[in-house]
Amino acid sequence: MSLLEVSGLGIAFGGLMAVNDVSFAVKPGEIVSVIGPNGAGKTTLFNMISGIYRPGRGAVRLNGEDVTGEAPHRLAEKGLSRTFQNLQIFQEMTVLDNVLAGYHLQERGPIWADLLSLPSMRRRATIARDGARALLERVRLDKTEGQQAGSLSYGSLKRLEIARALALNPKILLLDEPAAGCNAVETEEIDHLITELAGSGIAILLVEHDMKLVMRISSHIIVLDHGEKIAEGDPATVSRDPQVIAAYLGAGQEEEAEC
Amino acid sequence: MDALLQFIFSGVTVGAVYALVALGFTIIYNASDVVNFAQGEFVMLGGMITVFAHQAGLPLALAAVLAIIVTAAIGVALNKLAIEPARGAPVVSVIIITIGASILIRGATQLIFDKQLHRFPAFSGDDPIRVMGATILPQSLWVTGGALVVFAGLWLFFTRTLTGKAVLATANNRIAAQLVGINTGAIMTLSFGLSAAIGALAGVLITPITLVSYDVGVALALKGFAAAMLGGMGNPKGALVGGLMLGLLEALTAGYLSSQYKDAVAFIVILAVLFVMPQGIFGKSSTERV
Amino acid sequence: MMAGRRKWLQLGVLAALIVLLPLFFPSGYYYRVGALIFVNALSVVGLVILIGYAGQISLGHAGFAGIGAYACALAPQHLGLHPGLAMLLGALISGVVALLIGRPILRLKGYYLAVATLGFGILMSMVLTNERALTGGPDGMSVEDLGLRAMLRELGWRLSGGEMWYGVSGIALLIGAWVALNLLDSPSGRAMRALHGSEIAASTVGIDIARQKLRAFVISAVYASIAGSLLALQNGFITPDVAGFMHSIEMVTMAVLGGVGSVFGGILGAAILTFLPQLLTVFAEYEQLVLGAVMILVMIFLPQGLLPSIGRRIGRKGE
Amino acid sequence: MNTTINMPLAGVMALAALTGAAQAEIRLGASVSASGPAAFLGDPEGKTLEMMVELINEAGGINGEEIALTLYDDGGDPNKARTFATRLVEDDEVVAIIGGSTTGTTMSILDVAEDEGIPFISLAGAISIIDPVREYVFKTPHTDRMACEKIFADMQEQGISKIGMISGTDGFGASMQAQCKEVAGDHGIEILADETYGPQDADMTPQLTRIRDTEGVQAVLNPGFGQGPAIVTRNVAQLGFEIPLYQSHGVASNAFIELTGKEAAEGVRLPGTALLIGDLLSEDDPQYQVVTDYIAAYKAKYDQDPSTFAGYAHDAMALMTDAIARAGGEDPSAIRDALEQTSGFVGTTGTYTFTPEDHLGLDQSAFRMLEITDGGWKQVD
Repeated sequence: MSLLEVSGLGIAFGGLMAVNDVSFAVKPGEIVSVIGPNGAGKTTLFNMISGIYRPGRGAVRLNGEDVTGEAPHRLAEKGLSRTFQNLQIFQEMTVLDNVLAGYHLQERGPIWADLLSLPSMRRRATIARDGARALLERVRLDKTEGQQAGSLSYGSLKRLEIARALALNPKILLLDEPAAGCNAVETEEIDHLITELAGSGIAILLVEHDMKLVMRISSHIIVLDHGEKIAEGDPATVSRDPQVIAAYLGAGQEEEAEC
Repeated sequence: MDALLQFIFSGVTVGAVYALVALGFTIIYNASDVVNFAQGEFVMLGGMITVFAHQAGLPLALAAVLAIIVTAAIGVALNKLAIEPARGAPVVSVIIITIGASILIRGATQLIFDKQLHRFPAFSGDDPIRVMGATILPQSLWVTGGALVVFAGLWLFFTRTLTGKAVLATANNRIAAQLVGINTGAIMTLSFGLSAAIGALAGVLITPITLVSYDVGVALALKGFAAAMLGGMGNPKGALVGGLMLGLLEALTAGYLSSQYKDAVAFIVILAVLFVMPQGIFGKSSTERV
Repeated sequence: MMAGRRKWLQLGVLAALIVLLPLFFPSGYYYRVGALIFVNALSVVGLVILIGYAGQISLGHAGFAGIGAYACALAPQHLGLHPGLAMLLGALISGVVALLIGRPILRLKGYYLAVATLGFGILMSMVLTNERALTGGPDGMSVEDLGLRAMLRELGWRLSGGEMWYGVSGIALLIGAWVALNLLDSPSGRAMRALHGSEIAASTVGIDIARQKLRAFVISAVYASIAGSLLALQNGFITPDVAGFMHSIEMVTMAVLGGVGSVFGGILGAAILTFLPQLLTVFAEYEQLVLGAVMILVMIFLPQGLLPSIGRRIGRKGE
Repeated sequence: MNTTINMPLAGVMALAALTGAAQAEIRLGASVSASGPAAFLGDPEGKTLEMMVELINEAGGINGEEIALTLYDDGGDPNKARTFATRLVEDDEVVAIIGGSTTGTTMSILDVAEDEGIPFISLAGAISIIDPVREYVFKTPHTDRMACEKIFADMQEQGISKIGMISGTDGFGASMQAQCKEVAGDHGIEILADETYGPQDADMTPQLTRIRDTEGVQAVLNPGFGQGPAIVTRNVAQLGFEIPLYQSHGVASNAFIELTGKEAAEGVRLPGTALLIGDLLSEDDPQYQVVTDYIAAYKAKYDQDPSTFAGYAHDAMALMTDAIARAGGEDPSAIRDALEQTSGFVGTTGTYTFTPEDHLGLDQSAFRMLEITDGGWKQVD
């Protein structure tokens, strides 16, 4: 059964359809990529799935349950986690605290326990801290845990955001351009990380401009243009689709060269 | 029936006072996203300087012009000395700066002038105009007219002039504005000068009705701020409508319900409006981009 | 547990200051100033949680101080409650009021939140001013004695009123600071700071933003309420000024001036702004002038507030 | 940390040492509301106290000792007033306190004065300050109740029995409103309309329209101070009221006529003190000397007319120095005793006679009913 099921999703901004009638599904362990030229509506689609925008029409189902228009924190409780294209880091907090924020659902408890620093709170916090440190190690940020997040480099922040998203222990992870602005080595690392996560049974929904990366790791690709789905299928099928080549791939390869 | 008309006259008079103060907020807010809590002090300065210049022998009109010019200069100085050096500070710090400026201006006024109440004569005498059993003072018409003229001027400024659009562009994105060749420093100077001048003009117009002393600014700023938020901060139309609504609400509550809780009713309505329209009546709703 | 040790060290320094400062007091009047500083600092610590942690502004918190103060004045008179219990009742009422109004108010952002909280504060002070039959109106009303001084005397501990309130307020501040520091390093505190940083990111990691804002609002309201109660009990007399707009502004100014991001910054701000007017009485004419100039200069040159900016400067030199 | 806290402390001590350097002086303390919403009261009060101390010291002080006055501005905030009272007693070591421009600040100060046994003369109106009598607390202004009674007596004489009230919600207005309502019945006065306005309101025509439209109202009474009464008076003229307007002693000053304008103020009645009609007093009036001397001195120094409130401060200082002279020392309780024995002391407000049961010592005769005629004052009783 599909973990995430999107059907007929659409939204309009000021009369303009930003996304129109998009449907697809993601199964556990699958890596599904959404590609398309700039302004095709990829991020808007992500925002609707993760509850930041309320969809104008259509439905989002998570594990068979209709979650259309639910608040992001409710979706997080149901196992959906995401990263952002233009980084949403808690700049003033330390690197460790950023990841700990991802542990919120696991470490939260009654407010008086927090106010009085009761042992039950400290126990929960210790477990979260150990988990957060392990995650930081996994994305090779363990040396920086005490630094203010705002002082990290762009690539490090990207990894930090992934670590924070993983802290939720998600069933499905939405990654919005995780490799943007990364050098070849870093891109390769992210490549490995994503494959590994999918291997552990997490469903991955990916927006990415790096076509090599997309073609290499995706099990399924959805192509958007002007808010509409123009093609889908496995990498080989999609890359041969003439409509896709016309709308996108030409432009995409140039961009890739810049990256 | 003539009672209702009287309440409306009162509401329009008071509302126009609030609207004038609220209009002063809009320019600085539009240029810099700063709500200048010293705006009430500009109004006070307009009244006080006119009073003392008039006492010193200047004709009233000349005294008023002098007051507006001096206050505009103080506005520019406030920007140069306190707001510009704090560029990039968090919003709450800027709020504290403008509150500090308002305390400072009050302290200086009380030293330079005095702590007494003052008034100068109404422009067109004190003979009330009668309309169907209700009365209104000629000065109320001056205030209302002043509010309308300032509103129309601002509206034209923001929609029809390049400078006005440059102000809006500066608020929207300072760096982008600089890139397209807007001198954002000059825009800020202009905004503060203009806001202060509008505040001073308000002070000149309302002093014959409300009287003036060194400490009238706080209450005026408070009501003007509330009016501007009710209408939607930054929008001249919002300032005008918010001010008039607030004034009418107070007058009608005082007339028909209870004068004791008229301010309470006004604030309850403001809260209620904001719950339904979190950006005020004419405020733009914004979608956050991520 | 680095954070834990740091917390106790900070609290230890604060406690030592509170205990040792009286050794340098030239007269009993300084106990009064000290007690005022502690009471103000207590409400400011509440604002540090709201503004500094959760990033929400309030220009109406004096309204909660008013609830706390008048609870101490009214409950003993009408309900026969002990003034100490009245303080708890006031805190409870403040918390419930904050809970009720917080939900709709906290949906607003920035200046709109500012004007809504301002409206609440003004409504509170208006009720206290207008309900003369109950509150004595603008003339105020007297507050029953706590009876603590008499109790201590029976135990053989003779303290002046000033000394006792210095002690009581000092202990209250220590407890308040301890609780705030606990919160800072707890899941809720992290959630509040996270939503301050980015509401969208916070919600996508599962933080219920509305709920966390509300928590910060309620907690800070309780702080303000208890501070208001302590002030009422200490003064033995209370007027609606305690709930007034100027008091709200004063509280926010103290918090921001000292450094709203940290508990001790807030305490420093309260200390300075409580003590400065006492220092300036010699130049009473210039008091407002100097106060305004200090506010502007600190915000220009130390926009993060005194303590964090000084701390950063020292830190930089150390490196 | 220690040093930063100690530095201001050291500064204060140095300053205290400077002011307290001279020997053989009598330390008096005062806390008035020279700024803030009650500055109308406190500003002239503070000026008067400073001026009088100067004059007394020039004239050789009290029994050869100079007065050292420590004057604080509490801004009308009771919390500050209590701090300053503590400071005056504990730090400045004064032997007596004058001040408390408002009822709120007075209540804060009197607590400290009673606790420490320091004589205190308040400048505020409320009756609760001296009723019940507190050992160390006196006051110079009439109570608001006396003003109400004076007004109601005049109304009775004019055959007025039904009135409308419009009161400020500031401390002064609210207190007088309450006390007038209490005593109205005693004078056969019925209050048919009871309206209020905020201290910073710009227009009161809605409230006044309500009063006008209330059947049977024969006069309007406006307890309040500051700009409110001036706006009320102008609004009354605007609405063309044909019934008399009574103001309170809260606006008894020439400035009120200026602010209101001659035409609008014409015919307004209010209870005032001799201070207001100094130039109308006959030379054999018992208050003639003290009133004209004070007005002359105040005008010479500040180029303004002293207000009724300034007169309260004058009388408080005069009563206090008189008591100190008679007590022959600086013992606070001796000064208190001397104060309580004050008898037939002529001040600007009236003639004071304190007794153990009466710490106000004024009677109704101190008030004079005045009417504004041709932009000036006329005594009508």
